[in-house]
Amino acid sequence: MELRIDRTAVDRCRALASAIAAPVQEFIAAHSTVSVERAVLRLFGVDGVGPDDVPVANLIVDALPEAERRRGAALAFGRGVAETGLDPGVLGEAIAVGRYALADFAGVPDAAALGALRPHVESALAHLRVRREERQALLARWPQLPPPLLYVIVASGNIYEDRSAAVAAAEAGAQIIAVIRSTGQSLLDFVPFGPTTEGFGGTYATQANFRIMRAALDQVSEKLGRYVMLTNYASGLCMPEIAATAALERLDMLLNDSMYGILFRDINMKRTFVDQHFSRMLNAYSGIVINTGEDNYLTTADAVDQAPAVLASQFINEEFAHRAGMPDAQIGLGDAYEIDPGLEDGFLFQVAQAQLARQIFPNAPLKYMPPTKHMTGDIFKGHLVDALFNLTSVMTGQTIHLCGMLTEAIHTPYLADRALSIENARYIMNTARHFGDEIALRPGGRIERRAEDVLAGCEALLDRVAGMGLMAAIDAALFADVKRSPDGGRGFDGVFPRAAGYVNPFENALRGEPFTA
Amino acid sequence: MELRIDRTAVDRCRALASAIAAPVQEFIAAHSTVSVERAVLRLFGVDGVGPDDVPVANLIVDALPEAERRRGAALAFGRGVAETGLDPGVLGEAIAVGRYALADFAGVPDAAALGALRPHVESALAHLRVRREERQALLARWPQLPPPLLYVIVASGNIYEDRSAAVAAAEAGAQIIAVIRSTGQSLLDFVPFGPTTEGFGGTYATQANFRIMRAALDQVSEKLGRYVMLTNYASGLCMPEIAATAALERLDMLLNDSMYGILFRDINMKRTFVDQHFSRMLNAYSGIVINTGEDNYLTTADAVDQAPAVLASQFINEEFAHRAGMPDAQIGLGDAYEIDPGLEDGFLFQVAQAQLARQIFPNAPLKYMPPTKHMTGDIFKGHLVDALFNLTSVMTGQTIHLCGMLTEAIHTPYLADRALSIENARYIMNTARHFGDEIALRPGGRIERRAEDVLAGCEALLDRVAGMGLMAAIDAALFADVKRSPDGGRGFDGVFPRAAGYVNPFENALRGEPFTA
Amino acid sequence: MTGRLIKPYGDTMNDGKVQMSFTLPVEWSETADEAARQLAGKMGFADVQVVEGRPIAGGFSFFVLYASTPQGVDLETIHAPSVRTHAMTMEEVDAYVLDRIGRKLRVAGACIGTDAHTVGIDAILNMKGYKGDYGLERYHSFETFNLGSQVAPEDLVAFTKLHAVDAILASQVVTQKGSDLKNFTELAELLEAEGLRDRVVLVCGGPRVTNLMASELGYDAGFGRGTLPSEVAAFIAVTLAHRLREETRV
Amino acid sequence: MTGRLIKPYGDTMNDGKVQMSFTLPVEWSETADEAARQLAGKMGFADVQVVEGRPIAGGFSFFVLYASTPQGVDLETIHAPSVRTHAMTMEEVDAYVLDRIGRKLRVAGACIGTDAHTVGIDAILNMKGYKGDYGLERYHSFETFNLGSQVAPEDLVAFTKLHAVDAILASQVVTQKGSDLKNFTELAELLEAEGLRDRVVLVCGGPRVTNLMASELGYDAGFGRGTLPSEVAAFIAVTLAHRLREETRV
Ligand code: B12
Ligand code: B12
Ligand SMILES: Cc1ncc(COP(=O)(O)O)c(C=O)c1O
Ligand SMILES: Cc1ncc(COP(=O)(O)O)c(C=O)c1O
Repeated sequence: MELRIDRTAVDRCRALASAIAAPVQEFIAAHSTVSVERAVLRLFGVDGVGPDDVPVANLIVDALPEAERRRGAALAFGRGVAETGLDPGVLGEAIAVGRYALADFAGVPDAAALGALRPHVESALAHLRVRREERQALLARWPQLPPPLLYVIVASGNIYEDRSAAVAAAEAGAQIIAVIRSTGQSLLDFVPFGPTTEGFGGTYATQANFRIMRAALDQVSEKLGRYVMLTNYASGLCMPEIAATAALERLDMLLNDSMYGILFRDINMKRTFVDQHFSRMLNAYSGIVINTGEDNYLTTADAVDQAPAVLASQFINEEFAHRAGMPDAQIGLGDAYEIDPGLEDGFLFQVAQAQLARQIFPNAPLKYMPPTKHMTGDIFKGHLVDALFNLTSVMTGQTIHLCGMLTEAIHTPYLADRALSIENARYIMNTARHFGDEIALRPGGRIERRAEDVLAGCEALLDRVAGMGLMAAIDAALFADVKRSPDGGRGFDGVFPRAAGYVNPFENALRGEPFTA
Repeated sequence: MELRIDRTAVDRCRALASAIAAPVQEFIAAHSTVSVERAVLRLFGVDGVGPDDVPVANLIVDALPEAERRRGAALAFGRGVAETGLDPGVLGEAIAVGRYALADFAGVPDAAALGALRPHVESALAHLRVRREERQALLARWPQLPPPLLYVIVASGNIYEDRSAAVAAAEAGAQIIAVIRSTGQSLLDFVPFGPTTEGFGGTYATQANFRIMRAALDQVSEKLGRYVMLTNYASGLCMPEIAATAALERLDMLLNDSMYGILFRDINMKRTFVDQHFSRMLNAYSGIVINTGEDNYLTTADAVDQAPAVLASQFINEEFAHRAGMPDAQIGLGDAYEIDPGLEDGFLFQVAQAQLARQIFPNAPLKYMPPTKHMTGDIFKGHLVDALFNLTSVMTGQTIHLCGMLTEAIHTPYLADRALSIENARYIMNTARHFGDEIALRPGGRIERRAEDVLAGCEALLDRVAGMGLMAAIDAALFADVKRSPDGGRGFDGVFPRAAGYVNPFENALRGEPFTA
Repeated sequence: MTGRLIKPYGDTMNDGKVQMSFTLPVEWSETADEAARQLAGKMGFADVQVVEGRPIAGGFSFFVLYASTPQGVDLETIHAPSVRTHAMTMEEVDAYVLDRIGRKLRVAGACIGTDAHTVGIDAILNMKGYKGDYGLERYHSFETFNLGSQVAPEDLVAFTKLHAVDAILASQVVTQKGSDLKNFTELAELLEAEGLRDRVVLVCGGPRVTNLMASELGYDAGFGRGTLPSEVAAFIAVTLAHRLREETRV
Repeated sequence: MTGRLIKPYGDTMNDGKVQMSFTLPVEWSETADEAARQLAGKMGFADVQVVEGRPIAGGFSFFVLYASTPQGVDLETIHAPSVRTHAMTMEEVDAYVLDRIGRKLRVAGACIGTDAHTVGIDAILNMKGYKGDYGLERYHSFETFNLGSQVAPEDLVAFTKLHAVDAILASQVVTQKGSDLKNFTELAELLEAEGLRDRVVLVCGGPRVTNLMASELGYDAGFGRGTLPSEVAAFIAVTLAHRLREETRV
């Protein structure tokens, strides 16, 4: 199946996306955030919590005087490492219990501080590489089933219950397990600590929880002879830290969108832009596939109207990802099957949209989200809408396939819901395995015309955005009908300009640059 | 959507079907059956039952001496009409209560008998025409929704329960209601009488039941502003009588297959061939669309293997229907969605088969039967298989669409099962309404190759059958792996050769011939 | 007054047929099927048929059953007054308010507690409305305040006081662990404590809300799935007009 | 001996979650939703959620519910011995019969009563078999008689007598109005009356058959959905071999 696409329009869209990203990228280069700095510390091995369960990384960054902070936490922390000769993790613990304060080491020269950090930067990156290679080795040993990769969520709030549910889902055929975060975690300006057994509508994303789940999935992967992937959420106030933590615990994917937090969580846009960049650099290095959140445009507004916005967001996400050094193979652009099931020929529209994305982003592991908004308590009907979603996915060669739940409108999935959902996907994708290969689309027909309209609408939108600038465009509610001002929203106070001599040694290293103050 | 089809192969198949039918047609022309004769009486208005609930038509035909019978019941009965001057219906009643016996009228000359019948033949046919025109007028007044026409069954055993269920189904969106017959009725050599409230796995097909249901459906048709069709089963030992009765009560369709009774009910083949011919002449005249039973090949054997047999049977059914004077628009050829849902690309095979039939029989109102054999107690899975069946149907432009039930493997449909089933079909057919128009099939691809294989297999089968003759072929188990001998099976004793001077005035009239002894 | 007992209907009146599915935390076996059958028996069902039983994961089996319940309900004894009965168009509501009340009504809506599902309350309030039915912002007779998501009940009460709100619209979509009931109750109690309860029309809504549940919680009305803005508008207008008339009488 | 009580599992051990759907013969209204809720309450369920309620026809409404049952079953007390345990291949069965019995076993199968669903019994008997597992006709150790459909129990008994049949396979697919139980019972009683019961291995099968039900009806075994011919073959062989050994001992 192939749409005839106006390739020059696609090129124009890419050029517009680049024009849109360029000024933002300049802003990013000139700023940092508290979460970026905490991520740097975490990469050095700073972990654990201090008094009141405040993570050590937060304690350290919060204690930095403004001027110090603007040069990056690494420098101040490096002074401590140089002076104490401690392993960074141990130094973190010592600071947490009040044995040291970074202020104590103010006298250490920059060069000594950076010199002391150098081996730790290298060993941290070596560790990430090991995790990445481990993944590659396991994937070679336990190959996955061909895509669409079936992805299901677990969300009990209790990591141990989630573990049982995840193992059960893997046995039933799931290839990717997502642990949904507890509601509101994206608005916490810290990453909670330790294994957790209570959450609200989800389970906290913590390093310990990541580890517990990864171990369980490795075990079931071995049993099943196929590698089961693990994913979680980065977007939010702690994008870079989650990216660091996920890399350490060999998560395979992360929800990571350059604008989701802004539009759908009222996180400050500057904060998000800066955070997404560093988090994606880490994702790129650790081989983590990002999943973007275009589906959110569709759950809050009409899915037919919003298709151009989805495509525009995909172009922007792609552009920002490229600018963070991500190869296409790691850019899981999002879309969703959210058109009103009552619309005549709605299925054709969905096929058009999914195929359009497939052809415009041929090397991206597209993430396809299931029907949610129009699901109702009629589980029988819902199961059918999911079936056509499954069919569209296999026809258009989507990569990451979130299995729809027949109980979507009712509760977070029961064990059986997940099993029925996977059964649905497996049945449809097997019985129609090569259907997409066997059909062609009528030139100028309903499907092609719809794809043309979406592409044209996208170009027009990108054009307006480029004209006014991305931040102004968001301020003018050009995306998702949501208006956000550049200095409004959560986490703005955690954004700060980089002073001269700012150092983020990981950023430098990942770019292949030397790091100097 | 269009398959490239080897049209010369299709022509060869039609020629083979004609060669197959020709000798059988000669046999038909030379024979009659008790049911044909009873149908003639019924058309004259003979109705009701005598002692032991034996229908009057049976009483009369059974009482005819062999030699009389061979000249056709009309002649003997016409003598009575001529002699008594009674209306045929009244004469029938009089005979039933023993007031007269046809033997009493032996002296009446043939010409007088036929002369007396002539006005009754005309008025009977006029009556059928009126019913037919009534249907046309109602269809014009209350137009149906576009095909696929959603068809559901009712089968409670009680005509009054069936009536409620039928009205409910019509309100939910059904366009055709079938009242499933009580098990084994096809093996009764008479048509039961009166409204019935007990049946086994179905409700008896009686003229009174037809009338009750037709009245209820006319009422709901008016309410809904769309004509709801009624159908029942002819195939069996009483094909011609059911055809006559259905014509009188304005049924819109009838299950009528030239070989179903032979293969699947062990009815004698000669009986079936003769019966199907006259019944189809009546169906043709009364504007009743026949539905053939190719689906039965698929429920008893592997659906992938049997596809050529299905197509071969469609050609044979078409040929016999043409020979009975049926236009294509009344020939509802059967097929079913019965491929194992676990088969990779099974959906593609189904599409190939359905589209092949669509293109080979472009003017036939194809009847598409739902998955039954592979349905299990997993109603959730079953609902999905039904969904792909619905999709295939709307994609390939099927006409008469039997809605699959998610509880197929469990019980005859509950009220809610029917509602869910119709919801399934309506959803899928609306959301994918023009999908078939928008796609083309890859030349030489899996779908086209499958269609080629089926057509080639069909031609090979027809070739073998033509070579040995249809009766011998059935005797050799060439169809459905079932072996039936020409003189075996039920109802053989009701077949007899036409003597010189045999008269079936309706047959003559329908052929536009004068009738003379 | 009592009427006839209503029982589930499969294909015959009073057959009591019910479809059920559930998971048991046991490996699948014929014993597990039998356990499912006996369990349904213990639930009081007769004619239990386990039509499907199979493993869905290590240690878990899934079952589909059909069975007959001997239970019935008497419809006459059930009181679940519908609140979606005052059918009025936007124009009618506007005219009605002008006529009976003579001023704009102040309506404040919010998604309360930690709930961030604003689509539902937005559907009622936003200009655009829902399924072709305009939202309250478009009515001339209402002044609307959409406070958005995750609004603490006390904040909503403070707002009500400050802006002399006539009608409060509280939404809850998340129902896990009874959070919806908790939040609705808290809101009603706070209003009561502040002496505001009688001054406002208090309305709740959400996909699991029923009018019966709302009245049990002390609300004036509750609106469930599929609610149209005009239904809510009409309810507010009529209820306030009646109250004013009663107050005038007193 | 008793063990722990097993309850349905939604997403947490012992939450008792069950999905249900049914039709009520009433026009849809909020009252009907409430009736559905109360009805589930009367069935003994807690936390009843009517997640869907809608008209499906004049005078009929359909509901989907989720609820918790307080009931549980004790697995230890459930006896549903599986009969599909003697895993043997065709070759092993043939060798076993030759070795232990030393002659061909005569097996007669039929779809009894008015039932004409032969596909199931054919799957067991016909050469071709089922799901790649050959049917009994292909075994060297069996002489098979497939009597086809709609065989009256007395005819099957007469055949058994006449042909010295060792094992009877009776199939019932149609279960409406308990016809299956009636026919199975009649067959068993007739065999008893004719003094043949102890001479044959009496086996029944069909999609709704369970081994437990079969033993309650006095059958040696019952085979349900998905049965493979080799499972039946092994059961017949082993059962007859054991009987012969016991007879020899006596
Ligand atoms: C869209 C959506 C989201 C969006 C919400 C965006 C937004 N701005 O609203 C996002 C992605 C952010 C989201 C997040 C989450 N969601 Co959510 N979400 C949904 C979804 C798919 C659709 C809800 C919806 O918009 N429906 C459409 C509207 C129009 O319908 P409605 O809300 O019923 O409103 C109508 C009526 O109820 C009524 N009404 C509603 N409120 C009011 C108020 C008044 C006063 C009146 C008169 C009427 C009224 O009128 C409306 C029009 O008719 C549902 C699943 C579903 N299909 O229902 C899950 C669902 C509600 N979400 C769920 C969950 C668990 C979450 C999360 C907790 C997941 C997580 N762990 O992150 C978070 C929670 C965030 C939070 N703090 O609340 C669960 C809730 C389970 C439960 N029963 O408790 C659901 C059911 C999905 C599921 N199966 O897991 N979600
Ligand atoms: C095919 C079929 C037919 C065909 C049968 C052709 C034939 N020669 O067998 C035809 C079209 C003729 C037919 C007719 C009817 N059918 Co029918 N039919 C079916 C259907 C679709 C499939 C059955 C089947 O072949 N399954 C495949 C086989 C392999 O599975 P199985 O039978 O379960 O057998 C396996 C096991 O159970 C076991 N087994 C079975 N028997 C035995 C015996 C022994 C000794 C052993 C050891 C094992 C064993 O081994 C087999 C292999 O694993 C079912 C629906 C469904 N999906 O189940 C309806 C179904 C069985 N039919 C039904 C009905 C009502 C009828 C009719 C009464 C309809 C009518 N009014 O005309 C007639 C009745 C005819 C009659 N007198 O019996 C109902 C029965 C409802 C009920 N529970 O009572 C069903 C469930 C459909 C429905 N929902 O309405 N039917
Ligand atoms: C890109 C992205 N990130 C994160 C999330 C989840 O974030 P939160 O924890 O804010 O619900 C989503 C949810 O849809 C998302 O699409
Ligand atoms: C063509 C045809 N006629 C009749 C029937 C029903 O006949 P019976 O009453 O024998 O079950 C069928 C059922 O499948 C059929 O396909």
